[in-house]
Amino acid sequence: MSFFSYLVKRTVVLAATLILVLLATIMVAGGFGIVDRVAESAIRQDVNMMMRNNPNLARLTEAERLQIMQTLIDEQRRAAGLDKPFIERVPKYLLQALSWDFGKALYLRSSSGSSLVSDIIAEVLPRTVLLFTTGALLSALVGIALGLLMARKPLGLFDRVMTAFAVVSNSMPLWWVGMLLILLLAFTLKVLPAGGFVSVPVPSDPVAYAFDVLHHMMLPLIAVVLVSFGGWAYTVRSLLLDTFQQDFILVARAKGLSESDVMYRHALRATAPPIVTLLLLSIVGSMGGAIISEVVFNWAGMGRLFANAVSFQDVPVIIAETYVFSFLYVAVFLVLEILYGLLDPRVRTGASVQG
Amino acid sequence: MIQVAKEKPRVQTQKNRELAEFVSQFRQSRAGMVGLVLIIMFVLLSVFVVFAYPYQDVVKWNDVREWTNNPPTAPPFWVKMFSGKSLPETQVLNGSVARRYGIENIYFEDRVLDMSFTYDVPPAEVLVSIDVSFQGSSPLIELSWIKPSGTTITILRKAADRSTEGPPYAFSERLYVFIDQDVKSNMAGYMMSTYGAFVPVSSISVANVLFGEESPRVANASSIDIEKGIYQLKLHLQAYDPSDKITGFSAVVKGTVWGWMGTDVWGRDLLIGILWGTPVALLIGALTSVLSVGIGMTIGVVSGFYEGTIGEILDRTTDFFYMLPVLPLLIFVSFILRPSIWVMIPLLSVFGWPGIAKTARIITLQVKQEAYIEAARALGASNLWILVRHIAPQTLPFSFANIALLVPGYIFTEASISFLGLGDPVLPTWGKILGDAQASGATIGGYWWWVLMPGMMIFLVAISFALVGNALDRIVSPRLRRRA
Amino acid sequence: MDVKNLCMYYDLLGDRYVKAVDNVSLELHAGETLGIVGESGCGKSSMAITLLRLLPSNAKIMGGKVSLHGEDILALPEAKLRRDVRWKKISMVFQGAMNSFNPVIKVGDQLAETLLSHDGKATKKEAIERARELLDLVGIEGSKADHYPHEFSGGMKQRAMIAMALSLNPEIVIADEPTTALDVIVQAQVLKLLKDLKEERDMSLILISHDISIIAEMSDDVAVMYAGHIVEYGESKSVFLDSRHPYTKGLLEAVPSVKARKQKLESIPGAPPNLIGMPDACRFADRCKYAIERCRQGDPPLEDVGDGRVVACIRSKELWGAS
Amino acid sequence: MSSQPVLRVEGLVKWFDVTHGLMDMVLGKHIFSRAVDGIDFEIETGHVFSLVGESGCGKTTTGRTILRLTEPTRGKIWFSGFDVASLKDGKLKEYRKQAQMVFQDPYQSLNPRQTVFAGIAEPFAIHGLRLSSEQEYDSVSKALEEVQLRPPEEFIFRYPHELSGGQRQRVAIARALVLNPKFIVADEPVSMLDMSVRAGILNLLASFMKKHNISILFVTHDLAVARYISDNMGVMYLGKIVEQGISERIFQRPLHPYTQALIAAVPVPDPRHKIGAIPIAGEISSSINIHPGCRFHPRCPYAKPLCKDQEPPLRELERDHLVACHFAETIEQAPCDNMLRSVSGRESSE
Repeated sequence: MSFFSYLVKRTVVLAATLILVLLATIMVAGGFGIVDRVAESAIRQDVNMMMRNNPNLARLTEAERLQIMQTLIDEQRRAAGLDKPFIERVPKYLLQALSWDFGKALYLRSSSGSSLVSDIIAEVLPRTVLLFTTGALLSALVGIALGLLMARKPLGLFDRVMTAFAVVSNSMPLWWVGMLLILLLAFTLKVLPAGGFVSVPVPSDPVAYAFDVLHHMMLPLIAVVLVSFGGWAYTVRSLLLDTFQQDFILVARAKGLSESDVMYRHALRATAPPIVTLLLLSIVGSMGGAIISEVVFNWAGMGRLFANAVSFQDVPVIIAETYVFSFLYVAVFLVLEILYGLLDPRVRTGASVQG
Repeated sequence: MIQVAKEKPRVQTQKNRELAEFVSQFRQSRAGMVGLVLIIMFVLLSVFVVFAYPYQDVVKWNDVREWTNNPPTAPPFWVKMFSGKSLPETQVLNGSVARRYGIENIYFEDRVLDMSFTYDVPPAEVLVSIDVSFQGSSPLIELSWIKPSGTTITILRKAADRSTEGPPYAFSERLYVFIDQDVKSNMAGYMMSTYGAFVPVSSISVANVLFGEESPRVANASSIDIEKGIYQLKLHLQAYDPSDKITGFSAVVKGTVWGWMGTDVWGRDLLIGILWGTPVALLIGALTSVLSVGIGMTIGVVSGFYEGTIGEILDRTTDFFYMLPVLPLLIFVSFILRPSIWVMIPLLSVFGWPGIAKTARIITLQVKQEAYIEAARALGASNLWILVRHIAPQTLPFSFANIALLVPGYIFTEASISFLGLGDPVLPTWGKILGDAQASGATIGGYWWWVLMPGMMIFLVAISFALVGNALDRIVSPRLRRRA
Repeated sequence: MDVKNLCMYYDLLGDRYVKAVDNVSLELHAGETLGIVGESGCGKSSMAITLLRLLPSNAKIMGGKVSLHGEDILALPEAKLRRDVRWKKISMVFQGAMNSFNPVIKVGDQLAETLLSHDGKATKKEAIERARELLDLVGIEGSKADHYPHEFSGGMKQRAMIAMALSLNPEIVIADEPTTALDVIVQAQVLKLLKDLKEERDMSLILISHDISIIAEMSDDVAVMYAGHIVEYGESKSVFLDSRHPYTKGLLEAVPSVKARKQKLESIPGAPPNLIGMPDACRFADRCKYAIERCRQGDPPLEDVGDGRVVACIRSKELWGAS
Repeated sequence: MSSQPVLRVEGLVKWFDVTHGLMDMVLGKHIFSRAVDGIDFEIETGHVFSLVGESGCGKTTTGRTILRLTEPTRGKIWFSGFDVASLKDGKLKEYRKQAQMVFQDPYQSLNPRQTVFAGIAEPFAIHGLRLSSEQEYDSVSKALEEVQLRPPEEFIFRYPHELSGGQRQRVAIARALVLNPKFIVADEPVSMLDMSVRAGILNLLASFMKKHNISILFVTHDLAVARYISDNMGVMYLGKIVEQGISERIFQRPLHPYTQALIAAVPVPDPRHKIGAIPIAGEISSSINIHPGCRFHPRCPYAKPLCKDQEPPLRELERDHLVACHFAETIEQAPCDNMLRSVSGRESSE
């Protein structure tokens, strides 16, 4: 079945790409010696601490203490494999990353106190997914509805106004709109909390907790939808207008189908594949861009963790997050291929969808 | 009928006819023209800025000490129009005349600074700087504040202790009048002696006492009426050596509003930062998109034209870069390199070109199918000839539209990176200003101008390029999106 | 069906417009085939979509009546036209069969959809069953109903299109260039199918084509169109064997016949006219070898030249006399 | 054959590799579309040889392979004495000066961004003929004059979109002839033009043949056009020639069932002939899994068991009239009923 073989081929290509991306991240990080320098300073710190609170070393002379410290440091460096050149250690890092074992964070901790990077990420990832998937879905729904209306009367007043709004809203960075909304809604009108994921003290009962999170999510959600639904409406409208040029729309009208039948049963269904593609791309795209917005909204997700990791120079967390982002990207591309095949029969039984 | 004489057939007719047609089509789109006008304005602004504020001034932007004279977090002056009250502007007072006199072996010197203050609201801050030089024992200095009504309040009385080695000794004082503890206790003393009203030092508002109408409750009243008129600041020196003297006496009365774009928490004039942000944004936006369109087009066209192994390899590399998560990696690399803008530009375009390459490849594949390509081959044209003479001209107009369409994206990305403080360490950029604003809690603190102005500039530059890009795209792209 | 002085204009940017269908009158009798022949840009396809009022946004009906059994369908409100006339009384087979079917919906469903949208009581199962019968009728085995359009060959798609056109047993089928994209043998099969179905179901057929041979072999009456006008209209035998309009004569002299020995062909000089801002003169004058000054003074009306035939050429009687 | 043939094709084969299944690739099993499966023919100087057949029969591929626009899989292409099939760069470019092509789609065969002048003058630059702009201008005007685009000044600086279909095709012909080729492949040159304009282009090509002694390989699916213009003819089916010879002989006495069916299926501009029953059903099958034996047997009304096993060779039944059918003689004596009605009842001389 050529579609299945096509899928197998695509999965192999995507998996290879993912490993290449991971390799690139590690090389970039390791290549500049940052990883080694940071690891060595961590070791030196541990050894110092160990030496200081070890009573019986106090009596030794300065030179002897230094000598012992050096041996301890060398021992630890060998244990961590730092003595071997970086290139040899890349496979080890690669394998670790592939098995989601990103080692320990240097400074950052998960709310449960664990310093394991994978725990930290596991804690923050759902929050980002929650916010940006809901945001993207909402913008898509609003956008598709408006796009349909615009396509009904092309070049009509509503169409022109919405197109202008689409261009304007596309030219505004999400995080700036977020800052303005905080100023307006949180500072001036005091309607919504200025940021954060949940209020302190954390409500114990789950329903109250859910509502509290929703309450905190309102402001970022409004920002996300405000910035992207215009673009959605314009894209859907253009796709529909292209489909209207096709002959089968004329045939559908000639068959005496009502205008709404023509619109929903034929036009919308024929443009479903590209719309779904755009939806998935927008979800993963927005997550990639979430770093700054989460800082502005103080939304404790992947983005803010990344920003903190950058300011604290917590390299293991940075590498892990970059990898997770790439993993999400590639995973979405794969889901995309499968979905495209299901929605568009020509792909299911015909040639591949790429180019 | 075109009367064409036998002279050299003008090949240029083909070029400028095509150009004239292109320009007339572009002129029809009003939005496109608006965008173009905006861009021209921004370019002129950038040229003006580079000359008006040369590079050394800009370096001062990062040196906070330069801006101490400015009131911190002061909104722009035109806020007065909306607030209905007249708000004080910053005044710098100096040029006092020394009056010297001596009684037996004690030498005195007096200096007075005048200030007219007719606003409805006290200033944000008063900063007095005093410098004295003396030979032996430290002289006594006394700073007093004379209100229009004549009442005199002693703000400070202290001995000028030695702050440098060897005679002559020098003493310097930079007094933040509203927040200095000694001043506060003197104010409490004054309130007790004039009204017998005991006011705890912690709750005293020095501004109210110095500027408010005389009344026992003035010290900590929530709102006060200002005594309008000429105020005086008198510095009295009592020294024990004839050569002792006041070498410097000046004051800055910081207004509550400042300049066109207001100031940030360090008192920096946001106007300079925002103005200087324009050339940086344009430079980065334009150069990066030109670079990435250049790379993208070449790779896209070549991988589309040579469909064999070369095409396959190029296409796979395009896929690889296409699937990289742009922002995280960019931030990661900026974190390591701390790039100046000359490093940032190639860095940004490394992530930008795959999109272009993919579209260019599709266009090339389409053009390749056209019969006139095979006709050229039948005429004996080589691959290179076809690529240069037939494929490239077809894809060229497409690249112009895309150069404009890519600029907004790059400006956002650069702004995001400098928002996190990883951008160009020296040059002020809109992203950095917004980053500082976020870090100093401008959104929660209500410093709306600090957020609105730089963001508005990003928006304006972005939308101008978007408008031009859309207009170009509509002319160039074969399928007109908007049905005529 | 009786079409009287039908006019339909496309308006372009600015105040310019194209008179696509300009004062056309035709009659279609029960059980007969009316052939409409003309070159590209002569307005024959515009005619087809005007009859069913399937006009794009920039097209306007400027005048004329299309009466079906006496009732002017152009005056009908949209909803009534949609429910009672479109596909129920008049259906169409479109030119580009390639994408006349929605690519993401099964062919069977698209056939069934027509029945369901007009006949409220029918269930989905009955509609699908009816769809399979229709496909058998046109020589495609019923199981193909579950396949998608891209799995059909050119010929099969055209047959499926015909099946769809017959789904509500209409009185009239308009076929706009039904076989242009097909090979000669498949074309013959499809035309034969159309002819047989027309006779079995006693339908009337309007066949539109640029290929004069197809029109000759298929139609009872023929209308020759040029630049939005009908220039010659009558029985196909008299129009083809004893044509009385320079354009029809020119066409016949320009078209090679596979059955005829070597003959000298003579093409009509020039190219089809640009329809924007047509002058008030005979539109064929520039290309006509019989053109004289008077031809350029006014648009020649359709005159009766005997044996029920009309011709729009002021010199027709003079050159070829009334029959 | 009186004069020495300008082009002789021997055993020409062109297969396209259409393997796409993952499994096939992995196992190295290649699937081929056998577009041209071994054909031989000659064209004498100053003659038109037309290749006729339904779409997908390989006629266009033959034309493009002869001009080396696609690489032949096997076979020889003799062009005035040397084998063109294996020419390389310099030599190939030289061959390109003498063999040109006219394309089907007038709307696509001219670069929309080039004026008529630039389009016709381009071959000079390609072949490095350093002509001054005056010389270029003169030769382009002369070419336009020859294709009856008079006065040349009115057309020379026009863009393709400003010309009608017929005018564009004339510009394409002018471009093909500007290098004075000896041989032209015309691939369906008139099929996209209006009826009234077609004859003009056909007459133009005919006049060039006589004036410049050019020979033409005329590829078309329209038998009426083929009969009008060609001297010799080959009917192709699924990559093989099934009937070949002098055109008039084939039209008057079609021997192969497929040719008979083709001729019967073509409508005639005469109301007295009504569409008759078509003796063969179905459509041309795919050129990927071709059955052994005679390729036409699945659709042939006269198919016999022998046809399924053995591929009939092309044999000469009468002088200059070959046919690839085991039972050509018997068919002529006892054509099946509907074939009779559709073929013989048609002879009419106008």
